[in-house]
Amino acid sequence: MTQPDPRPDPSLPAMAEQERMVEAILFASARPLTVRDLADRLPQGCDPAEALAGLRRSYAGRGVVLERIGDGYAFRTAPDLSFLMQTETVEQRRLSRAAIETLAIIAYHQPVTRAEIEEIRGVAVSRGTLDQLIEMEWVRIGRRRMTPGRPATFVVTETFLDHFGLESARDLPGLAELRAAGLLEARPPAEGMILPLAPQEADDDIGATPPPGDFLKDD
Amino acid sequence: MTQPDPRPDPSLPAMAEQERMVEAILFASARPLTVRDLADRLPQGCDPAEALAGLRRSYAGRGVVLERIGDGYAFRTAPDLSFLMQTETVEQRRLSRAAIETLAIIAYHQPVTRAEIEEIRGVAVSRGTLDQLIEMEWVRIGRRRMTPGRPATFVVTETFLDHFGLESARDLPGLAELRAAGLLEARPPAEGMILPLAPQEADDDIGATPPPGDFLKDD
Amino acid sequence: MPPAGDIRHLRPLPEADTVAQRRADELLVVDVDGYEGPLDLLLTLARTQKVDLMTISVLDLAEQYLAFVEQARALRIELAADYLVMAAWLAFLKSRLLLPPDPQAEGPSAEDMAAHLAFQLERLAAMRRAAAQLMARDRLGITRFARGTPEVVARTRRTEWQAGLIDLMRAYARLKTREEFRPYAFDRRDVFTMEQALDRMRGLIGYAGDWTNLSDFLPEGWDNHGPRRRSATAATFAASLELARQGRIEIRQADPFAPIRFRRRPPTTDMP
Repeated sequence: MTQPDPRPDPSLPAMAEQERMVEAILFASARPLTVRDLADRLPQGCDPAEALAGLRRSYAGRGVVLERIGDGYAFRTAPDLSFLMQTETVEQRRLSRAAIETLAIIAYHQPVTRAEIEEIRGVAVSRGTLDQLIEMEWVRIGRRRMTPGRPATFVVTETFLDHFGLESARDLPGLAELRAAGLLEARPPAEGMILPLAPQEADDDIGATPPPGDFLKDD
Repeated sequence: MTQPDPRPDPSLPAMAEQERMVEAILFASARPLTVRDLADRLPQGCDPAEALAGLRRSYAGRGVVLERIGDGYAFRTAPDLSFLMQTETVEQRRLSRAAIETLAIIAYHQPVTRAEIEEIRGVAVSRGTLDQLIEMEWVRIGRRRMTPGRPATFVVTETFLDHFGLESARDLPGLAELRAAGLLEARPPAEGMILPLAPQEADDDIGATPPPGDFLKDD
Repeated sequence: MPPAGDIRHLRPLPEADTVAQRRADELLVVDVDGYEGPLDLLLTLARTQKVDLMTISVLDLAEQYLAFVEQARALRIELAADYLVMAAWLAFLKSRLLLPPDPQAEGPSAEDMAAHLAFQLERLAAMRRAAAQLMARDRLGITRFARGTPEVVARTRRTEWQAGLIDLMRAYARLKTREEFRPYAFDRRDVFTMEQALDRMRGLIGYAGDWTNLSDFLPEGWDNHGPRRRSATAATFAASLELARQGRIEIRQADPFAPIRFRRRPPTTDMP
């Protein structure tokens, strides 16, 4: 209801000033305010309805919108930005020894079956450990092995490679490098063991298996 | 579960959209938020500092203004409209004269030890006074002074800056003049010049008060 | 504190010149409790000099203070110890200020002490002004307001797993190291030991009257390629060295990398 404004009172704040006032009052208010509430708080003769309409226009499309709630008005953050109204706390945790060992075996031996993981670790692999690695998206189920029972195999994922900064699982350091890095103790082999004549021979039948120096695999 | 997405540049929100986002986040919060806080909540790759600068310009002269408070930013109603805000005025805790003076001394001389506060006021500082200021979150304990006894120092907080509408402690009223007049220098009293302290309140723990005379400021 | 009326009653009227002066004195006496220690009282007294605190006459101030203490004593008002300590100190300062400076005297001069007192008073006054300016600012919740209805921020928790390549390698190294020390038959599947080779050679050597290639001594199933062949070759070679040491065979290799050949040692030769 905007009457042609004869502006009788020169002391009446200009509409821009009235908008400022309504803006401040609504911002600080703990609850939505009606036009009546606003009129009670503004200087005499102000027109809160018009100020609200002006404010509403100037807030259109912004991160904050002037909403009508029942009879009242209030500022609310724009609904399309609600995804920003959440904070995420990041909790840093270390992987359990079982999980990191299982992960290492999968990375070095993939595709590998659960039975093979257990054989290498020497202990049963709990379902939870594999589930955790799968949930973390570091491990996924690969193709079934074409052997009796058709067991599922496990392989590492792109997410895994990303996290560990690897181009491919082939980039994993081999045993010789682990030893050179001091991660593997270089102890003399047990008695009766024969040293391989040529440790890094190319014509080996392990050629198909990625990790170098790994004599464990027989398929 | 929202993964931080490595949003490539083409899909990075335009600056206008980033301003909307910062506007929404700041509007929603009663406390000042730092650029870092904002960056943590915006999509990756956004530039909160630039968005803040833009927002600050568009809110200049409005009923609500974007204030800088220490390292943080917050929307606050324009001070000139306080006459409209009687209903919002929060009952302020009555501060004793001792508390107000102690607060001013901490603000202007920070980091300052208790002994230095006592030297300036000429009376012992009661534990209750400091406790009250700390409880109001206007004062916190700073680093220990590297002088004998390693006394704790007191400094003012961001909440203090927010309450008094200061961008930083450098903006304290009259600071430059006080400094120019040499009134903020730590001037050790001449020998025999150490004034006896009057206990100020009954609840005082004078026993725990370090003797005055710790004037070595490390700035 | 006795009320003002009682004080007037007790008052033996010292040399108060005027009514105004008397009233001022009285005010001070009655308010002694209202001072926050001697420095606060000194500041109030200093203000009656109506000059800049930096140019205040400390000598006059000392006299004012001493007069005040004297008066309180005359009124039998018990002053706290720190007021009396200050009085003693000011009396000392006053005497030093009045006497010509003693060039032998150690420590600060009377002027230094007076200057420091003036500095302390000025600093306290400045801090009081600053406090007043601070309290007069646009304060939050008084003239400036925060959002009345802050919106709740939903909190979610995400777990970030900490594992680096080094952890992965370490875990794998741990497993492999454990394996190397494990004397399992599983590992020996592809290992032909020297004992086995010796047994085999002892049985076969009798038939090797002529030069025979080492590779012909390899057992069946170990002579193709790969680790089994390597193992058998090494074991057989080691066994042959042992038999040569015992004088039972002779070994020959024509050139480097040429086939290693051996034969039974002719029985005619006697060993030492």
